[in-house]
Order: sequence, then C-alpha cells, then structure tokens
Amino acid sequence: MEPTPEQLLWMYETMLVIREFEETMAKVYLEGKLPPHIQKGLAFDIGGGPVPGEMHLAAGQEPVAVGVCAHLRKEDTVTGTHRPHHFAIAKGVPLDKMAAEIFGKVTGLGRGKGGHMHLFDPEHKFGCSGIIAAGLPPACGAALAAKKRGKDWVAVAFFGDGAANAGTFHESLNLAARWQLPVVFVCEDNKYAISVEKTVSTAIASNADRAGAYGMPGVRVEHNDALEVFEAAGEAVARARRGGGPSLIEVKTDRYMGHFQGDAEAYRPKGEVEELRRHDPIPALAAHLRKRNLLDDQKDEGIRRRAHGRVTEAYDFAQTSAYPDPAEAFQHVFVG
Amino acid sequence: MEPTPEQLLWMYETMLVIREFEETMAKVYLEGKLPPHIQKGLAFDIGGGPVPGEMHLAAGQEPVAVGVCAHLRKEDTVTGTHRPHHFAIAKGVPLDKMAAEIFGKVTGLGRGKGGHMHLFDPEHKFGCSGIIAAGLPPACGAALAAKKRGKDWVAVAFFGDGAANAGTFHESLNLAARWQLPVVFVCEDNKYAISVEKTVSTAIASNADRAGAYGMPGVRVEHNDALEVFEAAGEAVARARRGGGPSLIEVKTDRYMGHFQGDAEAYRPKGEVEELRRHDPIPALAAHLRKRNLLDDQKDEGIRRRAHGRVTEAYDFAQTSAYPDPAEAFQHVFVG
Amino acid sequence: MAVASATRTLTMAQAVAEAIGQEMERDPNVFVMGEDVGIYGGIFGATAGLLKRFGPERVMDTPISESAFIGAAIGAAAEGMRPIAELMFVDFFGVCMDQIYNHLAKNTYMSGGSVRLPVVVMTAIGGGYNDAAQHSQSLYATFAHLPGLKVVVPSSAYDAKGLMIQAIRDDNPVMYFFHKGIMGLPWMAYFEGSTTPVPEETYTVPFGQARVVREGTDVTLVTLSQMVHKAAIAADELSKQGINVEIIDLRTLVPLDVDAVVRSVKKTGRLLVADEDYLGFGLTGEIAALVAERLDSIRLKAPVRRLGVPGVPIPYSRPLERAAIPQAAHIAEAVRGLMAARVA
Amino acid sequence: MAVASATRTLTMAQAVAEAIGQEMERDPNVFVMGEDVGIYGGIFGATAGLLKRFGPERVMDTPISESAFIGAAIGAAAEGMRPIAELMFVDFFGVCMDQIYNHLAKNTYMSGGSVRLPVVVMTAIGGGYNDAAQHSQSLYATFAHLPGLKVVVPSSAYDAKGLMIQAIRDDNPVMYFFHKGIMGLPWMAYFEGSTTPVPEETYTVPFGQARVVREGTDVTLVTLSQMVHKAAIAADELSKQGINVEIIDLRTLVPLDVDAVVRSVKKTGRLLVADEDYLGFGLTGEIAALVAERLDSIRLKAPVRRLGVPGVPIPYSRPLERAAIPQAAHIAEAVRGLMAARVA
Ligand SMILES: Cc1ncc(C[n+]2csc(CCOP(=O)(O)OP(=O)(O)O)c2C)c(N)n1
Ligand SMILES: Cc1ncc(C[n+]2csc(CCOP(=O)(O)OP(=O)(O)O)c2C)c(N)n1
Ligand SMILES: [Mg+2]
Ligand SMILES: [Mg+2]
Repeated sequence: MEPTPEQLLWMYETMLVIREFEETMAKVYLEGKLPPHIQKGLAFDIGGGPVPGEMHLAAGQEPVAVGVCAHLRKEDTVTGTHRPHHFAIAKGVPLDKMAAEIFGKVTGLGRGKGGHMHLFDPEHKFGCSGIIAAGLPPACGAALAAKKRGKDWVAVAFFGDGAANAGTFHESLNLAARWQLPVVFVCEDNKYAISVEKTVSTAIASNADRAGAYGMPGVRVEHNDALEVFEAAGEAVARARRGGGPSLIEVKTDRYMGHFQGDAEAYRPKGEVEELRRHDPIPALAAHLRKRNLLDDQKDEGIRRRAHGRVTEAYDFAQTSAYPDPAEAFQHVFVG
Repeated sequence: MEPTPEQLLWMYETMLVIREFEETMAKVYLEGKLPPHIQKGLAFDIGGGPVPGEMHLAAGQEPVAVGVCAHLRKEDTVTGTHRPHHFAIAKGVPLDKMAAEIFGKVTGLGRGKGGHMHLFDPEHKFGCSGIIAAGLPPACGAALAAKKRGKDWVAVAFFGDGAANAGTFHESLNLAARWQLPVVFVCEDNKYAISVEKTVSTAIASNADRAGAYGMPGVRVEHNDALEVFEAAGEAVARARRGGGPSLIEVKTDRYMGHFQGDAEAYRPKGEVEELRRHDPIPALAAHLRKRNLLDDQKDEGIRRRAHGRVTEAYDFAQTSAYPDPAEAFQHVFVG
Repeated sequence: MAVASATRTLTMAQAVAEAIGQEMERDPNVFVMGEDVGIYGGIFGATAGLLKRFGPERVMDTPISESAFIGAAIGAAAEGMRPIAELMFVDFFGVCMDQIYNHLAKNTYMSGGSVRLPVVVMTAIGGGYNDAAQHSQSLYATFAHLPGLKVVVPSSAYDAKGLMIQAIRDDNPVMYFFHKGIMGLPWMAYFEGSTTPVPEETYTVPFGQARVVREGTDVTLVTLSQMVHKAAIAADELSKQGINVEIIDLRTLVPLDVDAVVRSVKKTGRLLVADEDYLGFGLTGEIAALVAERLDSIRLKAPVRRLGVPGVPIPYSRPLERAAIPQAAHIAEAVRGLMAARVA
Repeated sequence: MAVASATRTLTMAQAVAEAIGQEMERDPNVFVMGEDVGIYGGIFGATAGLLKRFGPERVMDTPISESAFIGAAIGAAAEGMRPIAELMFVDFFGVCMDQIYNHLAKNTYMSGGSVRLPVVVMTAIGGGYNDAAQHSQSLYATFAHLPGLKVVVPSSAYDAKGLMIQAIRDDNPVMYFFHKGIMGLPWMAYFEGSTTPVPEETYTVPFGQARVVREGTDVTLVTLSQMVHKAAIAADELSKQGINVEIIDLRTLVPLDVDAVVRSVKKTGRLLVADEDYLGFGLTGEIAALVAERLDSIRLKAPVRRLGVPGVPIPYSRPLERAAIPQAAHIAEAVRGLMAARVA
C-alpha cells in the first residue's frame, strides 16, 4: 500500500509536531526542578515546576504513531501507553487541551485531573493508561462494540516491548483472535523497559512471532521508518476493517530520551543515543518526500513553521490557562 | 524413552488407585446431599454430608498424572489445579492424609483448613490452588530455587486447557524460558472449561503451538494414553533436569464426570461420555502390560486388590478421624 | 421507583436474571459477558435462560481471561454499550483488579467527567457451604475502599431485581455482589427470606437508601446481604428475651446511607455491625467510625460491637467455617453483650 | 533489638538497601527480584548498589510480569529461599493480587501451618509529587484487610532498616510499604525527619510496636509513614497555640499495636487519625472502631476525627492533589476542631 501525497505530508508534519512537542516538553519540564529553586540537597525535584510528576517522552518513536494513525479515522479508537503524546497527536487529539492537561490546567482534556499519563479524548476516541499493557483490553472492547453495531471501525492498541510480557497481552490477543475483533496490536520495540533490555526480559527475539500463538498475522517492522510502518499497518488496518480480524505488528523503534525525564540512563551504553539519532526518521522521510518532489526547501520551511506554530500555541494556551479550583478535586468521581 | 516394567506397573496401579479414589469420592460426596435429608425444595445440597464444598474429579484424566509423574522424584515439585487428586496421588502424597483433608479432618494435610482444592504436602512437594493458572508461577519459583542451588530438581505445573488463556500462563512461560528454568508445563486438554469448549475460548487448536512464543519446545500428545504421555514427559523432564530449560506439553484427555459433582452437564452432547469411556486408558494400559507379559489375571487381581485396599484404608482413616477443634479456625494464619 | 403489585415469588437468582433480561430487551446496548454465562446460565444462575432469548452475540461465554473481558467491557462502555461482566467468584478479583480499580473506577475522574462507563460487574460472594479460602470471601469492603465504584449488595429477590435494573441504567461502574447462600439455587441451602414476591414490571431500587428490615428500640444492627437473614433469626430469638433489635440492611456501600445508621443509633444508643467480610480495616470499622465521629450528637449506651471474619482466611472444615463466619448465635450473643455493657 | 550506636545518617532508601545487603550477606537464601532492581538499583533506590555486590543471580531484573515473579517468590520460598520481590508501585497490585492474597497470604493457613513462606514484597506508596491516580496511592489498608500478610509501613530510616531486617527474617509473608516522599531521593522533595542516624550493625525493629513520636496530653494523633512528618509539623504549630499533641506512629498495621492507641486515647480523651490512604473502609475506620469498641473504659472528650483521601482518586494537578491528600494544615485544623468539640 503506497501512501498518498497527502498521507506522506501528513506523516511528515505530524512527526515534526510530535518531535517539537516532546522537545519543548523536555525543556519546560525542567523549569523549577533544578537547584537553587528546590529543596536543599536535591539534584532535581520531580514535583517542582509547571509540569510535575513523571514525564515519558517519545522523541524518536514518531514513525510508529504516524505510520499507524495515517490509516485511521475519527471513529477508530486508539489506546496508548504511559508514553502517550505521539499517539495522541497522531490520532488528532487537540494539542492545546492535551498540553493544558499536562500542565494540570482546568482547560485540559481532564480538567487537570488526569495528567500526562491519563489523556482521555472521547471525541477523538483516544485514551491511555500508566499501567503497562492495560490499554489492550479496552481496545478489544471498542472493537467489540464496533463489531456488534456492524460498523467498520477499528481499534488500535499501542504498547511497548516490555508490555508484551504482561499477562494482559496474552489474554487480549487470544480474546481478539477468538472473537475476530477488528483490532491492531502495535508493539513499540524500543529495546528497553525502563532499564531492562528486551533481551533480558523476553524469551524470543521478535514479539511478532507471538502472533502464531493466537493464529493471527504477525509482522515485524525492522526499521524505525514511517513508510515501513505505514505499509505494515495499512494491511493490518484494512484487514480489521473488512472483518478479517486482528493482527500484531512489532516495530523496531528508538527512544532518544531517558525512560522518563531525569533518568540518568546508567544502563545505556555510551554513545547509543547519538548512534540512534543518526538514523532519525524525520529527515529520512523528508528525503523521501524530496525524492518524490513533494517537498522543497520552501515547502519544508512552511511545514516546519506551521508545526512550530501549532506547538507554540498549544503551550501558550496551557501556560496561560487557569488551574482548577481545589474544590474540583471532589468532583467527577461519578458522572450525572 | 521406554518405560521400565516397574514404571509400567506403577503407572497401572496408580491409575487404578486414582480411578478408585475418584469413583469412591463421587459416591461419598452424595451422602447427605440429596432429599429427604436436605432443605425442602432443594434437589441437592452442596454443603451437606461428610464432604461439602465443590468437588472436581479427574476420572479419565489419569494418564496425564501418571505419565508425567513417573519421571519425578520426591525432590521435584508439582503444582496442581482445582482438580488435583490425580496429580497428588501420582506425586506420592499420602492417600490417608489427603482423604482426611477432603473430609475436613484434623488428621488431614492441612488439618482440615484447606480442603479438596488446597492440598499441600511440603514433604512430597505438592501444592495446588483453586484459582485458574495460579500454579504456574510457584512452579517457576521452585525451579528457580533448584537452579540457584545447583540441584537437578525439576518442577511440573499442571493446568487445564481453560487455564492456557489466562495471563499468568503467558507470564510464567516467558519467565521460565527467559531464565531457562527446569519446569515442565503440562496442559490437560479435556475439551472443557466448565461448560465452555476449548474451541469457544481458544484462538488456536493446540496450546502446544504456544510454546513457540517463548522459544521452548512444545508437544501435543494426541491420545489419552499413559505411554504417549510418558514419552513426551520423559523428554521434557530430562531436558529440564540437564539444564535444558522448560517445555510445554498439551495432552488430549477426557473428563468422565461433570466439571464438578452435581453438574447437570447440559452443555455436553448426549452420549459423549459413553463414547469417551470406550477409550478408557486403564484397560488400554492393562492390555499393553499383558502384551508385554507383565500382567496376567492373577497379577491384575493382586494389583487391583492392593489399589482397592489403599483407597479403602484412606477413606476409613478419613472417616474415622476427628474434626479439628473450632478454636483451630483462629490458628495458623502465621507460622510460629 | 418501587412498585407494589408483586404477585409472584422469585428466587434472587431468578430476579437477577429477569432484571438483566428485561433491560436487554429494552436497550440493545446491554449485553452480558463472562465464563459460563451462556448455556450454563451462570454458575449461580444469574444469566439463566438469557442465551436462549438473546443468542450468543449478546450473552457471550468468555475465555478464562478476566482482565481481557472486564477490560473489554470498559472499552465497549466507552463506545456507548452497557456491558454486564460476570466475575464468577469475587475471590478471583486478584487476576483482574487492575482493570477494575485503575481503569473502570478511575477513567471517569481522570477524564474530568468526560468518559462514561456504564458497566456492571456482577460477582458471587460468601461462604457457608465449605468452599474454603479461595471461594468463600465477601470482599466488598475492598471495592468500597477504592474510589470510583458503586457497590451494591442485595439481600432479597425484590431488592436484587430493582438494584440490578438501577445498576444497568446507572452511567457509572457498579460492582454488584450476590451472596450464593441467598440466591435460592436448587443445589445450595439458602435463607428463605431471600426469596420474595417480585413484580413482573421493571422497577428500580435507588442506591444509597438502606432498608429498615425490622424496627426496634434497644439495639441497632447494621448488616447486609446474607447476614440480614441471620440477623433476623437472631432478632426473633432476642425478642423472646425482651430485646428489640432494629435491623438495617445497607443494600449499597457506595453510596452509603449514613443517615439511616445515625438515625437508628440515636434512637437505640447501641450499635452492632454484623458482616461476613473480614473484620479488620473494612465495613465494620467504617460503620463504627461513622458513629464515633458523631458522638457530639449521638449518645451511646454501650460501646460499639463488631462481628466479621476475624483476620483469618475462610477455613474449609465445617466446624472451622462455622466458627470463622458469624452465625445467628454469634449475633444474638453480641446483642446480649451490648445490653449488658455500659459506656464509661 | 534496637541498637543505640548510630553515628551516621542515612536516607530511608539507603537504610532499606543496607538492610537488604546485610541480610544477603548473612543468608545465601536471600535474593531480590523485580523490575529495574539491578543496574538501576530500584526506581526508588531500595536496591541501590546490590547488583554490583551480589551479581545478577541474586539481584534479578524481571520482565513486566508481576504475577509470574511474585508467584515465583512463593515457589522459591516454599523451597526454603527468602525472596524479596519489589512491586514498583503499590498501584500496580491489581495485576498480581491473586498471587499475593490468594496464595502468598493463605497457603500457610490452608496447609494448617505446614507451608512457610518467608517472602518480602516491598513496594512504593504515596503521592505529593503529582504522579496522579495510578502512581500515588497508599493502599496498605487493602492488604491489612485481607488476612495472612504482615503489613509494615516505616516512617524513618532507622525504622526502615530495622523493620526490613525483621521482615526478611520473619518466616511469614510481609508487605513492606515505603513512601516515596520520605525515601530521601536526590530527585524528590522529602521530609528531613525521615533521614536519621542509622547504626551500621544489623538490628531489628519488632512488628506490632507503635512508636510514640512525641508525647502530649490533649489529643492522640494516630498516623504512619510520611504523614508522621506532616503530623510533627502540625504539632509544632499547635504547641505554640498551647495544644499538646501526642503522635503515635503505628509502624505496622498487621500486627497492630492496639494497646498503644488505647493507652494514649485514655490519657488524652481525643483521637485524630491521619492517613494518606483512602478514607472510607480502611485504616482510619479501623482505628476509630478500636476506640468505639472500648468506650466502656475510654472516656472521650470529643468525637473521633479522621483524615484521609476522601473517596476520590488522586488527582494530578497540584492544587487538586493538595486538596485531596491531607496536609499539615489539615491536621492542625482537625486538631483545633477536636479541641473545640464536645461529646454529647
Ligand atoms: C503493571 C505495571 N508494571 C510496571 C510498571 C512500571 N513501568 C512503567 S513504564 C515501564 C517500562 C515499560 O516498558 P515498555 O512497555 O517497553 O514501554 P516503553 O517505556 O519502552 O515505552 C515500567 C516497568 C507499570 N507502569 N505497570
Ligand atoms: C481465575 C479464575 N477464573 C475462573 C475460575 C472458575 N473456574 C474454576 S474451574 C474453571 C474451568 C477450568 O478449566 P480448565 O483449566 O480447562 O480445567 P478443567 O476444569 O477442565 O480441569 C473455571 C472457569 C477460577 N477458579 N479462577
Ligand atoms: Mg520499551
Ligand atoms: Mg479443561
């Protein structure tokens, strides 16, 4: 399946937006967290600054999000992980409300209650969770609902290589396969689960090979490349949409930053990130676009400016929004 | 791997003991549970009689237990299921204490606290659980202990076809494979999880094929036959013992009785059990023994008498033992 | 809304199944998932007859994959469906609790109220038939402790139907706990009082309204589920001894009818909480605390008393199980103790 | 046995890691399993330095398979090993609770005492740094409610070391809860009072003995973990206003030092329980109930008061989190309220 020019350009711009969103976050996140602005004796204060709590960024992993979401519609459901921004952005979650949520503002997706790991956008059918592998069952449920209603909507569950060893992975894949649900399971193999390497945690090399345990197709995408992901995902999404059941895709991808911001990464070989960054998927896609005459310097400049503008606007919106009233802490446990 | 004559005779006698234990239980279990001895309006009272609570019997599934345990030593660990008697008997758990436990007597393995689904015999390294798939992780742990101590002891986890869809199955197999633990995972495929057929619950036909998801050998034994199980288990146990890591075996086996006693089995095709019983593995093994001149009428008579005697003695012991003092309910939450 | 025109008597199991069936008829978004909910009709009969009426698309037997199917209920509910998921025994919650309490219970809050999850998780509780430590627990307090779940624990067929309909129509997650020993199953002894007249029409029993099972002046006995019936037996005996017990059936723990408890204790000056869940850090402590917090307006005549399973797993053997789980005799004894006690 | 010769000051994280290291040296059966316990040293530093000293055979990084590795700890313990398993955040208990409470907690009882399971499950609790609803819970009451687990919740480095050694040497399962906000991590604000002198030698702090952190005559403040330090701040402020608070640090919930609570409340006549776990059906209710049950010998001057997270998930945004989790100011206010209140 060849991407259309629109899809190519969308993937390119979306990757730029994601990258900029994440790099901006990496900076903003440090505000108020370093000496001398923090408690004496600390090197860093995770609870300080405008964006407290843990922060998992996905710079480097953009191809997974855009290569898959390029095939999705608004009615399709996506469940993400503790590292959710790239998925949310690629699924069309409004940047401003998402940023506001991460800043804990009342204008955020969850009025500031959820935070970075808990972004919910029912309109764009996006949700995520800080619990490993927890997004797989709800994706099955969304797919089940679509199937029950005779819709050709699909659901995509993203998860990490570490998540593929959790029991919920197994239960979900079996359920989806047995019920022939329109789900695509997408594993981001970024080699690490925090500090634990995939080779340490996982009995086999490719999680795609686990598809056989459920009689579903399994494909491994060997490069951190939007086009390769696009192709694998295209088949899987189309299969799901036409009632052909679930599939499993594993994508080799690269985490450019720490597991969370502030991670000293003592477990990482020196120079690994620099090496990974030499294969940055964004310039790679730009080169492809240029080869296909879909991009030139001027157009690139325009796209980059627009991406930058969208991210800046979102951060501005977030920063200038108000905090929720403390009394809101006691609301919304239940609806109605 | 050919069984020795001793092994063959042990398997035969043990299958007889199991069958007699289960058939006796099926009868004793009904005592005090039927009208007119029970509350008006009831057809059956699960809480009545000398053996209350649920009762899951394994008549028909003897080959799995004996074919595997024939390879085990006292130091090897076995974890069983909610349907545990055949495993316990094959592992050498004393019949009398086991029966006494099922009768809730103070002479039982757990002083009457555990009951039929919770038989613990640390001396013979046997344990079980009423929770589906819960025996797999502890078996990994026993194997881990053996490995840490440089012993060539192995652990066997038995579980049902229904259990193979539980998350714990996946986590345990991956852990065992990654850590190369001396575990043998043995799945009893009796076609049902209570009323739910394997074809309804499981995305693929053979759970043995799930071994590939962990890079471990997987074998399906296609017949409910002690010799076939013996052969497959022999390889797996030997592999584990010599440090070759875990394996997965699925055995096609037959449940002759209801899921639990009292099960109306509305979900079972009429005549299914009769058909299954035509392939009873006990006469099949007897025929094999006779062909090999290891059994004749007289010898058979002796073995049967001994088996009968052992079971009778165990039930007598259980029935004549005392109940625990009610105050014991408040003891043994913690050890010493 | 309660309806008076009951002409038939149903068991609690029949009442639950009827409630589900009527709601499935009314609303195509309602469906049931769980192990053995299909042809078996649910191990405790809560879905009996539904497969035949609604077919396997709406009454779905699941693999033994509680995390997957309860999690799938979340996803389907987010899409506007109204799933009912059966967790066969509450004792199995440990294999799927993450989906229940970190997601089903919290997604609404974490989304600032924008996610609606109308899911009913129904599950069997309780002992009394010697099913031992992994199949006899009550555990509702564990769910009530964690925020985001409504917690329903009916004691009779009438309530069971009305509360189930209320649960299905609620736009929030509801944990619905039925005690095996009052389901009126043909294969388990039960308390007759749980089998009651039940209107054929649909009706709801609102959440957060305790029921005064029996009025009394001497002691307030707060309880729920099967224990309501043990309490009634004890109260009968006690009334012969001139002690008048007021029995309050909480019916739901979240929301909790604090007023009903306070009102009664103000009247009687004595409180006994009788529970089949574990004694410590649970329901009995919460009810006792509600009173202890209000001692500026409540004048107690005696210290509060609590009955529950006192820090031990449920033992198997009959004499042990009877000792561990409070019986009518324990209740009567505790009430007599209360009448004899005095506050300092 | 407590030892007096402390010359160094350690953070709680250092104290925990030292305790484990010393026990690993003493007993070859002790080993550690968990996610990121190896080169990372545990996300909260509880295993820092251990991989280097003991190698990957005894400090084992695991897959994200909490049921498998905590269940494996059960199997290894049954074989005589003494595993320490780290559950990174207690919030994740829902993926592995079955192994913990149906097996680890019950096998000893179900076996009539013949199975010994010397397992320590250590886990991080608490909020205060805006990690939101799935990474900020305390939940120890959930474990204390269920029988068969000892429950340890240290508030200082001294106790952390002694209680950890006691836990490792105990032949029973122990849940060991450390609050992230008192671990003394270089990347998270913490309460200085948790970093204390710690003897180099091994020593144990016995279970079931609460610590009187500060004597007082007006109000008994029962608390634990990080809340001990908030209580101390509040007590300082209150003492300037002439109110003398007695602070009791429970240290363990199972076993629970009931006597320490009762003794103090008899003295002060007033009780406040301050907790970071959810308010309902939990620790605060249990402590209040212990007093309510003893009103024949305890004479209260004011109704009991409770502070906890009141039935809401932990919100993310700073002003919301501060409102939901009790702070020193809330404690001070509640104490003042107690001083103003009267029993009927
Ligand atoms: C059930 C559960 N266990 C452990 C954690 C802690 N944790 C958060 S992220 C993470 C690593 C996840 O690795 P992976 O799935 O590969 O995703 P990645 O971080 O690489 O994107 C772990 C162990 C968790 N959140 N949930
Ligand atoms: C986690 C869990 N879920 C559900 C059950 C209820 N249950 C008991 S036995 C059983 C069926 C098990 O089927 P299988 O594993 O094939 O074993 P079999 O009964 O056929 O021996 C079920 C669902 C349980 N005990 N534990
Ligand atoms: Mg990863
Ligand atoms: Mg089966």
